[in-house]
Amino acid sequence: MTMDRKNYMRVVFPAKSENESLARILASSMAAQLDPTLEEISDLRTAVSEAVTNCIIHGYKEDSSKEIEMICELYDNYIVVTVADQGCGIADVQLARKPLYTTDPENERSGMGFTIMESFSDELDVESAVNKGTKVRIKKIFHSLGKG
Amino acid sequence: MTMDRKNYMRVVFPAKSENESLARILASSMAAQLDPTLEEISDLRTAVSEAVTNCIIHGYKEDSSKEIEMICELYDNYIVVTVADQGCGIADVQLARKPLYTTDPENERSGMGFTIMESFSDELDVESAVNKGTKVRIKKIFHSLGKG
Amino acid sequence: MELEMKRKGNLLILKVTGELDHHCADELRRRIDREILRTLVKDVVFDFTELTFMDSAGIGVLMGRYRTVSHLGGTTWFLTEGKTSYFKHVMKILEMAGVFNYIHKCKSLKECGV
Amino acid sequence: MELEMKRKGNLLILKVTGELDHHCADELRRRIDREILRTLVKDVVFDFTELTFMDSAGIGVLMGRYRTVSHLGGTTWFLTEGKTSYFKHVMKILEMAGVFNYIHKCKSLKECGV
Ligand SMILES: Nc1ncnc2c1ncn2[C@@H]1O[C@H](COP(=O)(O)OP(=O)(O)O)[C@@H](O)[C@H]1O
Ligand SMILES: Nc1ncnc2c1ncn2[C@@H]1O[C@H](COP(=O)(O)OP(=O)(O)O)[C@@H](O)[C@H]1O
Repeated sequence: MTMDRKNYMRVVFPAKSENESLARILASSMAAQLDPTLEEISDLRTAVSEAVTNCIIHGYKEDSSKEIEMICELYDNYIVVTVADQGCGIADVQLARKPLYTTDPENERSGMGFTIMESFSDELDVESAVNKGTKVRIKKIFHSLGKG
Repeated sequence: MTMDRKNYMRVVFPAKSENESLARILASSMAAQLDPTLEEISDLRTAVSEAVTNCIIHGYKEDSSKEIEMICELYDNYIVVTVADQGCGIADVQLARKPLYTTDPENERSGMGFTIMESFSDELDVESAVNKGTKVRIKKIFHSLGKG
Repeated sequence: MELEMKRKGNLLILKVTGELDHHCADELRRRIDREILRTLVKDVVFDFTELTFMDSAGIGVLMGRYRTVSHLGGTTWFLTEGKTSYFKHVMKILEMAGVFNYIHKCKSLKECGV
Repeated sequence: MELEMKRKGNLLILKVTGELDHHCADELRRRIDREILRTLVKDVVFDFTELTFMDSAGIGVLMGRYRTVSHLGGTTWFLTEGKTSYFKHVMKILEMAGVFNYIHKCKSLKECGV
């Protein structure tokens, strides 16, 4: 069954760490139009925060002249948030998604970003190409709404 | 004196009235990065709300398949919010900006939109072309920050 | 936006809380007009003291109801004793629009003659 | 993010409130490490009970301090008796990351031996 997209938003902002919280506000404000639970909103905020942080730290190595694109798409009972950079890309996505795997332990990265995105969402797709960029697609179903 | 742009955000969303509140949240979240007063944030939220509502009601006559673009640009002590549609445009901008002038009294429009945008901002530019669209540029200085 | 309607004799008390913008203005006016016609009250008083947002859509809602109520021979009142910092902003918008040339300010419900 | 640091004997109490993300993690660790080295306390306890947001940056902050403190022969504690609904979310993230294989849970400051 296909569902109609009820609302959406395409946002572009520079890869500055201030915008991690902005990205969370954007995604959760759009999700709030469906009236999900606070817990579901928390899950989404965390997943989006991980994705945006990864673009800033890993994709662009903190070069804030670069841009991140975020798309939020709202359906009957779920949201899809896509976060994309045009940064360094990931050579081995399967390896990168493993718990505790990180290329940046000096900055106290835990390697848990993808694991958290996965466990706080219902579907996680990662598309990446070296020197082209990375696109992460987070689908969060609001089971509390009991539809579909 | 020119000032460096500290942050910005380009957003595109459909012309749905639900997105009036979303637009306010976007603009005020970006402005909040400067830590202005609540009153200054209220002024900005109101001005942005008027501009977005006008795109929906007048520019697109409530056709929610059309898109609105909003750009927020943050400087040292002010924000510039640009709201643009590609709708019907305004034939006589000077007349449209007059207090109480409205083409839509049946929908209880008061004709005070532009007047409110003007008095709650520090600069208001309106560019419009019939059948091309309308672009409103709102500059709000946060005088409380006492810079510049 | 939430609307609470209470009747007190000939007066309909209309308390609107939350955010009043174009998005909810249509629902607001439909619900209020239905109640005015159903209860056949004479006067109405608006309580906007707990709004957290309002733009020019609020002017339209007030002036539209003013027209209906005047037509039926009644008076429209507006409570001015809000305590929130946002309420000052609401008053600024309404003063600017000249709404109080038509709608009567009141400090409390007592002044509306109930 | 706000950081409140209090010393109680050999224990440094670190209360972090607000939002803990990558944006503020760097400042947080610099301020905490400076205080640990300045006061030469032995043990630290983290109070995350009033966070309103945390992502994996919180894991990094905890594990990084755990390493510093262990190196100096001390123990790292974590207060588990949060009352907010968001605190459950914080615990879920930390449990998932296996943080409590290293950092000791405690129900109150008394358990940290002060
Ligand atoms: N947007 C991205 N661009 C480039 N590399 C990335 C990106 N996101 C993740 N990675 C790579 O995947 C690894 C694992 O990511 P993650 O699970 O989020 O952990 P962490 O961010 O703590 O390192 C990162 O260390 C990095 O090498
Ligand atoms: N984005 C727009 N596109 C087309 N026409 C517009 C737009 N914005 C404003 N107008 C025109 O200018 C008039 C005055 O606008 P405004 O002062 O906001 O009052 P109101 O929205 O209450 O009509 C509108 O009635 C409309 O004719």
